[in-house]
Amino acid sequence: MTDALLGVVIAVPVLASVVPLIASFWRDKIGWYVALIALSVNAFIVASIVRGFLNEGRLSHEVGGVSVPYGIELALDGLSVPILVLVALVSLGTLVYTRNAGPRSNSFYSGYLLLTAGLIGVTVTGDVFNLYVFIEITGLTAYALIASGDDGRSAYAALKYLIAGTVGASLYLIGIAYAFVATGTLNMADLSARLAEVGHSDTLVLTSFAFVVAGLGVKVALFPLHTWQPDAYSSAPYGVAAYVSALVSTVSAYALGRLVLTVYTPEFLVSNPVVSSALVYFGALSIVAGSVLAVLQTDVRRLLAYSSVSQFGLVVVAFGIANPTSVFGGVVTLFGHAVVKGSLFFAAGIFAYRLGVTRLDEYEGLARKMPYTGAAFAVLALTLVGVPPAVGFVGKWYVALGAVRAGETSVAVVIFASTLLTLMYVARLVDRMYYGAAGTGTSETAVADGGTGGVCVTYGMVALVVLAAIAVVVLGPVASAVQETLALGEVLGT
Amino acid sequence: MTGIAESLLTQYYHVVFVLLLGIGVYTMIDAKNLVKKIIGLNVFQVSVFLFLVSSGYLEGAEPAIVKDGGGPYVNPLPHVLILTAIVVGVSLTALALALVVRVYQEYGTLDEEHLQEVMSDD
Amino acid sequence: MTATAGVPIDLLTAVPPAFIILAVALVIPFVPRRAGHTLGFVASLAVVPWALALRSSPGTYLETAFMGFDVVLLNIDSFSVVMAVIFGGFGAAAVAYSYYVEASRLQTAFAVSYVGTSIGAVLVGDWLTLVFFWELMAVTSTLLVWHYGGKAVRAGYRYALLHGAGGSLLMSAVVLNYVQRGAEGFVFTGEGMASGLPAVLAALGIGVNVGFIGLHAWIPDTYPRPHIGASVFLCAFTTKAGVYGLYRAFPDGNIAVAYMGAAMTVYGVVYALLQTDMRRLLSYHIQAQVGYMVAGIGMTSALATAGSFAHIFNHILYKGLLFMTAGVIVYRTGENSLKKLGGGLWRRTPVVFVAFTVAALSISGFPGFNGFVSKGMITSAAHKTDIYVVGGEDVLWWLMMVGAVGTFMSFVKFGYYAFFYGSYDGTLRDGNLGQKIAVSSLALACFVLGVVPALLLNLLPFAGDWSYTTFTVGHILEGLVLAVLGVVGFYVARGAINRIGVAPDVDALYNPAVFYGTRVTARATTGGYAFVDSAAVRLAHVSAWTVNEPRDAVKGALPSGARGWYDKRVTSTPGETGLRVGIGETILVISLVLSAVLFVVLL
Amino acid sequence: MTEVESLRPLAAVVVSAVAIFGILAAHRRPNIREAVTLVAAGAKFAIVASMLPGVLDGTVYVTRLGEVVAGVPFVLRADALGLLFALLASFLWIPTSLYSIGYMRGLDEGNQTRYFAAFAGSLSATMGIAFASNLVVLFVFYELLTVATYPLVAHDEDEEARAAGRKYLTYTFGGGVAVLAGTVLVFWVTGTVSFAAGGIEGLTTETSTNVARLAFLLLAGGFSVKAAVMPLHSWLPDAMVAPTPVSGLLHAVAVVKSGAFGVARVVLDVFGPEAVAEIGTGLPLAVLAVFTFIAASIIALRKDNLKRRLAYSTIAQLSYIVMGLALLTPTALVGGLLHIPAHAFMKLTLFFCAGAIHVETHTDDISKMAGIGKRMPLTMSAFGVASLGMAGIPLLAGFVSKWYLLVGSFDAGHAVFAFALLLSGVLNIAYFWPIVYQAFFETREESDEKPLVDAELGGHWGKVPDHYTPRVPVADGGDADGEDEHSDHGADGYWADAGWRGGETSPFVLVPILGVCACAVALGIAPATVYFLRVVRLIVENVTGVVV
Repeated sequence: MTDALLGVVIAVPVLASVVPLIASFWRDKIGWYVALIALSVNAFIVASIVRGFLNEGRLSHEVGGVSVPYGIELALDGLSVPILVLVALVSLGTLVYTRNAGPRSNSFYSGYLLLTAGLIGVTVTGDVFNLYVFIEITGLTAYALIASGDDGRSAYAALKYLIAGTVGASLYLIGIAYAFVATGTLNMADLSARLAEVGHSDTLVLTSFAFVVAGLGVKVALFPLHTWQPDAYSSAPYGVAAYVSALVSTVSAYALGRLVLTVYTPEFLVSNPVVSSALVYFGALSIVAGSVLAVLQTDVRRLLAYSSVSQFGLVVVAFGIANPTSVFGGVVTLFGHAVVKGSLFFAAGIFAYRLGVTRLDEYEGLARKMPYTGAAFAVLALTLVGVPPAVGFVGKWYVALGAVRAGETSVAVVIFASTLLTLMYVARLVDRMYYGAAGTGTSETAVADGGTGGVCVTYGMVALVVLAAIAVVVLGPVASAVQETLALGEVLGT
Repeated sequence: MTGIAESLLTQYYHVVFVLLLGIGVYTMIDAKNLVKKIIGLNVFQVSVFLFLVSSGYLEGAEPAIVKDGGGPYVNPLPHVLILTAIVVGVSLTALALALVVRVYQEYGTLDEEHLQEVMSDD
Repeated sequence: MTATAGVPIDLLTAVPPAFIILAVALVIPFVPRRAGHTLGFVASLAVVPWALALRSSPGTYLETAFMGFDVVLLNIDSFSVVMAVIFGGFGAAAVAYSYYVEASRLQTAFAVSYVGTSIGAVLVGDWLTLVFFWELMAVTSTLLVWHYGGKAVRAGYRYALLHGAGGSLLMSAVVLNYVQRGAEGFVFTGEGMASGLPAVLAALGIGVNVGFIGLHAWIPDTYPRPHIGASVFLCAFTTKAGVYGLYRAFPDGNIAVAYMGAAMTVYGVVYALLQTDMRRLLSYHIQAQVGYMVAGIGMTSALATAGSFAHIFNHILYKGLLFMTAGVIVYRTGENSLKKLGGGLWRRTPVVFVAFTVAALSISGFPGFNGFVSKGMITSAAHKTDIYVVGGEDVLWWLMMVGAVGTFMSFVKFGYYAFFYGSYDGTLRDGNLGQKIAVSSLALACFVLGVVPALLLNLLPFAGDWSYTTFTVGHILEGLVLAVLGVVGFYVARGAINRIGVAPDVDALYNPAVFYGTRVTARATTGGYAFVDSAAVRLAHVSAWTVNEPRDAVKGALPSGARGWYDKRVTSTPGETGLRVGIGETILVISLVLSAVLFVVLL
Repeated sequence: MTEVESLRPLAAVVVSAVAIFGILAAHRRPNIREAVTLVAAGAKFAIVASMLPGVLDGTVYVTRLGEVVAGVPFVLRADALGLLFALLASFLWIPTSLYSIGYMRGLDEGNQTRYFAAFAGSLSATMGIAFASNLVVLFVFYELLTVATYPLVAHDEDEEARAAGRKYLTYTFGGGVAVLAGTVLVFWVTGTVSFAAGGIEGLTTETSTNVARLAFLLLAGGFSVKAAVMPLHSWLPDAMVAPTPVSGLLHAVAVVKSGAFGVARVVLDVFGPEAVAEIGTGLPLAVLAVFTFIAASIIALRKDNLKRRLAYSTIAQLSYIVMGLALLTPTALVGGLLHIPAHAFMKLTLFFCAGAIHVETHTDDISKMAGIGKRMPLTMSAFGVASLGMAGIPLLAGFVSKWYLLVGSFDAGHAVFAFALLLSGVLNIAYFWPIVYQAFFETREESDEKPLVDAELGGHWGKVPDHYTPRVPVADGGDADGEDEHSDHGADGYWADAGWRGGETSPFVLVPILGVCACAVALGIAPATVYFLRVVRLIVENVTGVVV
């Protein structure tokens, strides 16, 4: 039975995460192999799950056989499939990178596996409280991994992230509490039905919605709730930053989408136009503010972080518009952004390790020193702008199309305008890399601080980035091909 | 279902919840000391737990230890959930404190403003 | 069918003469000077017998298609033959002349190509090709002017601009005619331009070439400036080709055109009288004389039209001769101004003097010289008609009479100052042999055609539709009266003329107008779009600045009050822009947002 | 019209993209590198040309590559209009490559590898634009073209170049965004964005006129940025900091014409002439175009820097095309489309000449070129011929297209457009001929300031302007190291007499100049036998059904 695998796919990394800790008594540096095995296995499971989905459509599994709505349901539908695949892929890809870039300790890999488990859990759970738990697991491990950076900044950043994140999660909890009060159930499918009964304009329902959005907004790092994010990304080890930036916010955004679209459902938004447009403009604000702030940055990692803020704004807009087109655009954007942003961090890491450059002005003439990584970086960055046919464009296209269809022309305008804003900071990066006077790149300092911890850049790492760069370009056309298979229409119940 | 909303507002523990929530948030915002912030965080979480537990409570009902002739029972689900939540909360607090320790080792201060200034130098 | 000469037609019409001459022009710069000039001479002269041979077999040859339009590269009728004969013949003479005034190979090359394009223009059978040669004529003549360098360059520039405009107008007329009439409005069918806008455009466009009043200023502006050899070419072709074109556009005449012509005769001579520069004076006479031709075209009578073509023929001869003689004087004395000349040249340069006299008498229409014949035809066509009458008097005729008198006066002036008044000090030789031959041969031509008009009259179009006896008492009397009036008039008006001096012409008006006009427009437009550009540029700059100086950018965005606080914050928080917030602030923001969301949702 | 599955459109796009790798690989061996470029150029042209006969017989070559996004196939489609543009660009790439060799080596520029690579890249993008089968694909390559040309604009890497580059990006991406927005609108209305001769079905009927207008505004406006229609043109003069071959092929042909081409697609294949007439957006566009070419010509009068003057001339000429398209009458369309190749040949010649002058004498200002005809007779002759063509003098490429434009504007019943055209023809004479006569008929000490540049009316005759006096070898236009391997001047500051045997500059430079110039003449003498006119007629026939 395929759907039982929904449980397994969470269980495997959880169990595996214990192994390195125990193994530490005998030998260290074993975590990587454990993770590799576990995640490869997971990848296969995911593959078969996806096959199952393709054959049978929506899958679900009642944990411990306790029947829904009392028991916990794990479910998989068109909205979550891409995310699941994404997690499986990225978690493996990151391993390739951290093989050398580290951290190499066993404890790191236990955390890594646990985080993966949390992410998968968020993706496949069909129960709002269970979702909270997985979010917290994700958060918990994410804080820990971020703190694995070797300086105090990372600790402080992690702490900031922790407090903000916890508050966010708690707000979410309050949200579902109100929903529970209103309906007395926690199962998503059931809940959405009951909420409809209660009435979408009921005070409790609205309140719960408010708390949920605000809470998850923190996790997704929407402007102005993003303040933890740049610090976290910029102080974590590159591998971690890549992983976190690629997935943690992504699944949170997914969770937001999941609740807004399948729990509160588009009808809710329709019946509360103020709320829905508020949500959309919340996202739009994030798009603009994120880009503007990104322009102001001088540190590459912070710049990338802020660009995430903008990108997730786009996703939220897509979910807020809540017609199949825009939602599909949102999913594509989620997926694409994860790959792009992760790979960008990888590339930034390669630069840092090889040349010790982390600031924009140090990127002068970088492309000449490292042509392949440089080129890949450029491609990925331009994908961010939405230069077609890469995946970034496809996402934008569908969101914009959805916006126009929904009559949200002003939002469409924002989306197009944001392209230019994005261009501003990307062009600036690429311009530096290709036209900056070469040599100012501080290869000396690289030697001085041993290229940030003496990590030697392997071909694998470079290959990974280049591969990703190619992938995001290919992904564009592919993405649009799967629109039908995801059958988002029925997910939205339209 | 608005009836529930009204009854909610009439129920005092809801007020307590809001009160605790406020205290927690205020502490997190205002307290300079990182440890105090974490305490604030705890208070904040506790308020949430309280709210959830209380939401399952029924006037004059017994705990859900089922025996014949018993009842009515309070809804047991929230308690179960909150147990999980508390566990999560505890582990979070532990991690937070660990981080605080590292911050202190690094910068020798727990006062946030001072900390910021220190960090602004490097 | 075969031509009179027994040469098969299709051989003669195998290739338009214009092409041959142009080919020759291409060769000239690369061969020795003497050889080159000889080539040019022969090629040009060959057109005369060629045209005469074809005269007996009119029709259209070399019909091809260009851009999907039927074009006729060769069109033989009585009009084009006359033009070809005179253009070819005079071209040859001019080439010979310029050989003897040390024209450079390149200049002659330009000149010959100018001749070629002119001959091409008068031999084609459709408007499109006509426009082709028309424009090329402008180009080649411009080059001819430019070649002399110096002041000629800018004059040539103005010349080019004006002719560019003229050509464009003509082209627009042709296009519009085509649009209105379709393909048949395209080949010369003897209908001319469709009335209305096409006609007006055509008149204006051609008017530039023939020097309508107001459009004429390029003539005196350009022709005096280049090399004396070049002037000889210039004076002959452009304007006459214009007259020919005018006929093609208005085969049935046009009263407005007629009056314009008459007015030109007067306007031309008045300004001519005031000139002191020899070639400039002659240039104004071109306008005056062309006036007669234009009037002739404008009048709807076969005689008038024939007269115009006769006048074209004669005028080219004597005006060419005048420019040659003037050229010789300039060549010898290096002086352009009549006043500075010193005068009294007649005994030093007898040949030139004689030639000049012949030419002067011809242009003034003195009986026994060729001008008398053709001018007589036109005037008599205007006389005693009931068409061109205002207030009981035939105005056209009177105007032309006034013009005639003025002509006499101004040539009396020219001759008087050049050859008699005072005495030339210093040595001065007559023109060299070649020049003598050139001028005397032309002088002879003027004289012969004056005495035996039939030679020319048989050549003219509409033969049979008109009859004109040159030497009637009335005509001769008229000529003599005009002459007397002219001489007397000069002695009377002499003082006045000197007092008035050289009056400014219309170009003194429109040159600055155009010049400052464009300059103002340019400034205006630049200013106009500047704001868009500056916006874009500012955007680019601001973004660049924001990117490079984020702190200042943020500070700039803040209200002035908050800036001090901002500076403090920048120093007290990590990061350069002071935008990083601590934990406390983070929570604050979160709670604010939460309350905001609640507010929105619950209201 | 029969569709034929073929890889040729794709091949035409890909070949130069592949060449990029070759160029990069051979970066240490310039000769091989340039060889790669030339081979690629030849191959590309061969491929494109191989489709010409078929297309003339009404065949359309199509390469299908799946979908960009649902409902928007990624298809390359070589129809007549696309082929017109592709043929032009690919053909002109050959002489330009030769010229680039001469130019870049003549100045021993840096970054030649990047230069040639980017050049190949932009040509790929251009082909893509030409063969794009729908708005999205067009947009894709349109943006790629911008990206690919940016390195060329910013080639010098100095502040000016980078500023120009920034401006270039700001303008063109802005336009791109507008295009994308318009595309979305079109897709929203019709559910397709694929070009259809005569317009997409129901674009104006399915929706309110204002939406259609908005779409047209966005699309035409967006493309007009690259077509440099005022007031969106000012990136173009600044982009002249790029090396001259770039200004030549890209900023007189490929890039700017991609804008004009885009407008053509919008008018012919997205909306269709009838629809455009129906929503009444043609006339305003035409008026804007007229304003542009008059104003640009007048401004050109006052530019002393040769390349800038050429740039403004380009702006003007591009608006001929736009006007022709906006007038919507068959003849006007023919004129406008035919002006794409016509202008390309002439303007490329002019730019090549400007570049040759720069390479040989480091002279950029017209006011310093008095008598330069002596130093570079062939070059300046070519310049003269081309400038005549610009003025629409018969027997040159410019005349034919201008003729059709005139007929078209009269057909459209707007005589005023015809007069505007003629006026601008005169203006062309006004701003080109001073260069010619100054080059040939004036000498350094006997040259007046050109009044319309900055002097008084009629100029100061014979006064030697200041900038001639100080340094005698003005020819070296102030390059400090005063390299004299090319003796631009005889003993006393005159231009050396280079003679007419081509000793004036490297054959790499000279041959392309004369070749392209010859083409311009050929296009004027026998427009029908040079294929462009036939292709253009075919296009218009397909769209309007009228045989011109």
